[in-house]
Amino acid sequence: MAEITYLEAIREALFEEMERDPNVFCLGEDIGAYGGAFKVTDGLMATFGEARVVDSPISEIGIVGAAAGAAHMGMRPVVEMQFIDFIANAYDMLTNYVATARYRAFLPCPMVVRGPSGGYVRGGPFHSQNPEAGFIHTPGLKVVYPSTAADAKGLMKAAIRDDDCVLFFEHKYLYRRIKGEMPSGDHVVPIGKARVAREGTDLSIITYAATVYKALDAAEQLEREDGLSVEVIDLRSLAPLDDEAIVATVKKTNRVLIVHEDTRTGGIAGELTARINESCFEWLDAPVLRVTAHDVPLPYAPTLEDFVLPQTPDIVLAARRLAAY
Amino acid sequence: MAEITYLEAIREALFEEMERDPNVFCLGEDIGAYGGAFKVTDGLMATFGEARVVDSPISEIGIVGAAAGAAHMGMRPVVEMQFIDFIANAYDMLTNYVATARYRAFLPCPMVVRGPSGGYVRGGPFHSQNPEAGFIHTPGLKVVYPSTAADAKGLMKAAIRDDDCVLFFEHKYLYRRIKGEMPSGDHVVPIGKARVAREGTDLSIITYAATVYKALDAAEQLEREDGLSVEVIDLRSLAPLDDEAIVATVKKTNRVLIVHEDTRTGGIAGELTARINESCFEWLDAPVLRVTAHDVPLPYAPTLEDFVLPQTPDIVLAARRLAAY
Amino acid sequence: MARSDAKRGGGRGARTSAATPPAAVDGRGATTATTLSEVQELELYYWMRLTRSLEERLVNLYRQTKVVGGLFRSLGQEADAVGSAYALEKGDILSPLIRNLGSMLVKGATPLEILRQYMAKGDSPTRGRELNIHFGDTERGFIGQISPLGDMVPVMAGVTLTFKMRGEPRVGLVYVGDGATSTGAFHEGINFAAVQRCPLVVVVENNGYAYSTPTSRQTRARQFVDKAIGYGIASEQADGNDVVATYAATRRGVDRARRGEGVTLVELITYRRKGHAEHDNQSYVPAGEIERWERENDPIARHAARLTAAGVSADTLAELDARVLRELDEATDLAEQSGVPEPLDALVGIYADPPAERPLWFREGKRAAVDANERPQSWGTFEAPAKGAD
Amino acid sequence: MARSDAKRGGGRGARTSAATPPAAVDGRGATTATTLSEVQELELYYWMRLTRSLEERLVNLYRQTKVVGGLFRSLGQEADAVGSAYALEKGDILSPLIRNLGSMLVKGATPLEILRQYMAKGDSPTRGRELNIHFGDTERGFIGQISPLGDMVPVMAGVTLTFKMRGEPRVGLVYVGDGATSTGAFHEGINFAAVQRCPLVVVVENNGYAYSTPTSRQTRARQFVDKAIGYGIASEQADGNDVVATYAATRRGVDRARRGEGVTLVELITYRRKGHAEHDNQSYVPAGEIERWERENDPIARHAARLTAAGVSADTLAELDARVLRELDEATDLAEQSGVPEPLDALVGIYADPPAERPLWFREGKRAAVDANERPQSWGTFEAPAKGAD
Ligand SMILES: Cc1ncc(C[n+]2csc(CCOP(=O)(O)OP(=O)(O)O)c2C)c(N)n1
Ligand SMILES: Cc1ncc(C[n+]2csc(CCOP(=O)(O)OP(=O)(O)O)c2C)c(N)n1
Ligand SMILES: [Mg+2]
Ligand SMILES: [Mg+2]
Repeated sequence: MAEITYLEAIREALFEEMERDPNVFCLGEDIGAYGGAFKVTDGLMATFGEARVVDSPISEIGIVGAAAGAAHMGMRPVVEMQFIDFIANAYDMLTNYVATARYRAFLPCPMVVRGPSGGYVRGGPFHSQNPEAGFIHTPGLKVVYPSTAADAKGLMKAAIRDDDCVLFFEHKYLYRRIKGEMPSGDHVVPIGKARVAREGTDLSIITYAATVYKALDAAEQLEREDGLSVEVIDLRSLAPLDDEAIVATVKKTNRVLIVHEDTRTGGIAGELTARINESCFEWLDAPVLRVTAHDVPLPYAPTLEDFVLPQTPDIVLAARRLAAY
Repeated sequence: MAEITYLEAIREALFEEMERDPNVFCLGEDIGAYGGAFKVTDGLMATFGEARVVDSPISEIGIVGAAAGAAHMGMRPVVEMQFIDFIANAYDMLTNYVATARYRAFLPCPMVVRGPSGGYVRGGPFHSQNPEAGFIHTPGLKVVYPSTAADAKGLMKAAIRDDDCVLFFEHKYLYRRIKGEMPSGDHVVPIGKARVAREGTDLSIITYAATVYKALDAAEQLEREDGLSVEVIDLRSLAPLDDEAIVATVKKTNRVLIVHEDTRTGGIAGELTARINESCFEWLDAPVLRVTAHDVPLPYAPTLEDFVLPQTPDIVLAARRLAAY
Repeated sequence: MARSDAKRGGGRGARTSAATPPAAVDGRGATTATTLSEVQELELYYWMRLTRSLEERLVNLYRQTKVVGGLFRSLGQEADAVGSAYALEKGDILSPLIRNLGSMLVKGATPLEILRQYMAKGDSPTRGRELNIHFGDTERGFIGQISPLGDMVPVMAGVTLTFKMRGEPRVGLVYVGDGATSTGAFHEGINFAAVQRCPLVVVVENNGYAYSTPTSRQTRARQFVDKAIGYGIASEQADGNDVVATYAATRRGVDRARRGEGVTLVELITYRRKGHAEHDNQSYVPAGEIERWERENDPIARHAARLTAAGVSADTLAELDARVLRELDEATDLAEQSGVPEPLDALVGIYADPPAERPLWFREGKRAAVDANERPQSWGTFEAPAKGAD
Repeated sequence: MARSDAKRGGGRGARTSAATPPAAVDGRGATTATTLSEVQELELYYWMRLTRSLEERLVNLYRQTKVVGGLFRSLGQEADAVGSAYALEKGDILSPLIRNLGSMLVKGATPLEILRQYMAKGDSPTRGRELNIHFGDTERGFIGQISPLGDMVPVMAGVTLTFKMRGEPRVGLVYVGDGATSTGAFHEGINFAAVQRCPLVVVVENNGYAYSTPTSRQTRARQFVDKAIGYGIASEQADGNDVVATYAATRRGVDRARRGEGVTLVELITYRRKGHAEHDNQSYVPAGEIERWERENDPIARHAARLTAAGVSADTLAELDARVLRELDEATDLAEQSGVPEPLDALVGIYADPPAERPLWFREGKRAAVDANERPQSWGTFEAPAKGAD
């Protein structure tokens, strides 16, 4: 089977789900006639018509709210944030309205909010964000952030079929750089399950999205240069977290490095550390370390962005420190 | 000197700062003629006039943005969220505009966003929130959450004088229940400094806001019933965190329990655990544990609310477990 | 009009309908009548009276501290709530606000539900999870509000977008206060619905105040219908204290929506005679203002006068009043018998999957850490919590 | 009007003024002229020409991959940017958007700054932190935008509220696109300013599109000035491709604001001839539309024709054109010489206190983990990053 890109994999999932279920529809700014700022929804309007691929005004509160209303009525809307950074505008609607709908009012709210996320693309402070921390904090929301093309497709299908709201973060650096074969048939990746991206026995790197590749590169280098066997866990789902997979890798390697592209303070590494600490304290041979972005808005110039974001050498350095502990 | 309540202490700080600095002004819904939903700003309009105590339309984006603009021009606005829960509406304005202003544009943005926060008051899901986690995650913002009347006053003064944006969370349960004497003179409590609420040697409870009192009650009980000497740290500032004070207590007691009223996943306990883990791993005789709210929207009925939120017996139970570890 | 078929043709139908909410007919058969029969006008009277008496009952319970949290009144606004909701058909959906108890009753919410809800009972519609009248039922046709104002406008835009997508002849109605028109959510929602020509009626209840804030500090617009121009949509304006005028204005919007002609903004001019909630002493209201509205412009008194002038006997109205009280007595008795929610229910149904959260380890195996309403000793003298605003 | 005193009375003054931005006079002495002298009209020509040529220069640099990130054009909109900004006085503050390069130039931003900014140089106004024309200088009178659309409206409401509080005769001006009028921030900001009667002019640049979205999918309003009615504020509408008309309409709003009469919404009707950014191929634009605007309605050509008809010689204009190019050559040379930002500068100035963050431990002592633009091997074949939208 031919390989397709991460971006095409998302598009394929949208196509297949819209074909499968007439209740699925897309809503967003410039997603129809134009096919979206990154062309993720390219061709959808031509195939499914204007009624199911709705070009909206610039109104993130409006479209997230409208999606919720449609979801209550049995639809399964997929909302695009043109850049995920603008999800901040819908923070109230997502955390107060959508996340609580089932709990406080028994209203089903099956919807997906998706959008290009992440840095390494010289996008500056408002086109590079990783807003997951603000949402995994909210009970009622699910959050996924795939790193491979196959997971992008399989998780999108799972997200659309999920009976609750799923935030689907797409790493824009991976859009066209990552390719993969699509598993045949109805390929659905369950939400809440991590993936072992590389097996290892000496230490574990827990990460997700673009930094999975940095971790894999670091693992390669550490094997080559240090003879270290590094396990890499790709979380894929950030809410709910796959506690089983996390515990399994900690108990296996006894040393954990968490890597995320998000800023450090309040990033998801804290939650992971707390969970590991609570459940596997006795298995830890070293402190849980974290390699993250610096705590600054992400600057635009390449020298600055590269400095602020985590890089492979950082992971290598931290892993060595951890192995030597 | 006579004792005043936590609420009166905040009001006193507002009065004194408005008197001291003509650039300080208040902005919010129903804060003027009515004196605010909780009467925190009562009397301000009568004293300082309509121009400096501005009753606004119901527009959290609008008033936070306007405060930022005024702050750029040299003013020091203090914005009230009628309930802190509505800060979600201004999430974009705060995290994208305000937090980045100095960094990306060298624009000073000295402003305070304050409001009644927290539960234990049968306020239901939208009048009980503790939204700190979503903001400590954002570089460029400072966050304080006092538990005593004196700290409420001293931190409000520090917040108003700070040259950056400070989110000032006021625990509404404490408003009229907590009283204290005000230190004389110009009482300013520095941002970023924790407070030892109770000295102890066997284990540390790190907490803030209303649960400080639950922790103190638990400490009392543990001393009485178990002969345990429990140290209680009141963080007061959540961003920046007082790493020194945290490290000091961990190295002293070697056992840490973190207590917060916020929901568990993604709450600030994770960040604290990560920091303790990184800096004091060798000093830990037991895993860092956390007592938090359950991961649900906060329900309204007393039986439900009391079940969801952390209570003194929970702290006692967890501390015993920790001491016995 | 085709409403409440079952009861047509009988002068006492109104009271019958009052016992069980009117079984309104299928929207598809709806005519576009904006005039009402006597039976219907009696129904309006019944709903307004029920609204007011139910709130009075709640005030008693509140004073007995049986209400948990704040209490919100719609005194003097019963016509705007009831008349506008009455303009909808079965299958239509509305989203009420805190002053729309009457709208919910018209749509089939029962006094028993309301009482249980205010008392935070375990068998209340939200099982004690949400406050006061924050609940809904899409079957009966109302969706529960949340506190952040304006948020229901985008939501109802999505509800009605669905009606349009599916070609269903259903209509949505969303209420916003004068204050809530200042929110970004209102703006984004009404604009979205306008562009998409959703079958939506947006009712702006201009009751003069948002909490303590007079309308003049909320907008510089002369009137709220002016906002319709900026959205390129139709508008209606009516005396919100005239239940029939309210009905008719709303009905024109509803009919327009059902005809596929998009959004109508309906401004209903009324007055909030009580404070924002029971704790609010209305110190900010100019002297005499409330009394004038009470004296000259009570919506129930006005409607009663109209009915009397049209030949309805005082007995008929008195019977309706008595029936309302009987129903409320029954409902109150029942509601008081209900138990409080089981603590563990707090962990059920955040997601469809998993169906429940597990209790945290320090609670495992216990009903709750506290069975009584625990309070730290160190908190000092107890004062009752301030009843929060909505 | 009292603008650019220093250069009055000399036909060549325009070019002088062009070299150094006009030293506009104190706002307090401002008259309310809405007609312009020839010197001033030549200034307008200069600013428009500078805007266009600077963008053309940027296109060259973009093609040479010297621009980091996307490139945004205001081709065909130079009059709306320049004419409106020209209506302000020194001391007034505007907040530009992505099509308002011209407004910033009028307010004193230099081509060198713009070039450095687009090339993400270390000595650019934001030291490489922000994109393209996202920068400001309150001294010169412009505040840098952020990407989330509409956010600058509340901010400028606050800026102008301060002017009012202090009794300063200063005015603010904020731009929003047709698309940005759909945001909650726009709504809350303009409404707040209207209620507070802030000295603010809100310029809606209706250029027909928001990215690919035509105005008809953004609003159902017939025209954007209609929104002023809903906010109870004054409005002006002008042909945004006529620089003098744009100036005059904006000036009326500015004067109104300075007189203490509150907010004016100014709709400028124009057309975006290039895509949203350089990468956008405008496939969604009906055939011939762009060409027609180019042919019939180029703002620079129109203004040049007006000047010529008024007796300005072709030489005068050609000299201005040549001067623009000379200035741009100089600026480009300088900008290319600038270095990239020092990595450690990324950690400076998040707060006033502390003044800088410390590098994380895995970076401690190193200039940066990577000196080159590191790319994981596992990422496979390299493709240039998609140039993002704004
Ligand atoms: C976004 C938001 N901000 C503030 C509040 C607090 N609040 C609750 S009701 C209210 C006043 C509402 O006034 P209006 O919309 O006129 O409705 P009315 O109470 O008059 O029916 C306010 C400010 C809120 N619920 N939501
Ligand atoms: C809140 C928000 N949503 C989405 C975007 C992405 N975006 C950037 S520019 C743009 C179109 C803007 O159109 P308009 O306001 O008409 O301005 P123009 O580009 O035409 O000058 C969009 C959707 C954004 N910047 N901010
Ligand atoms: Mg009102
Ligand atoms: Mg536009």
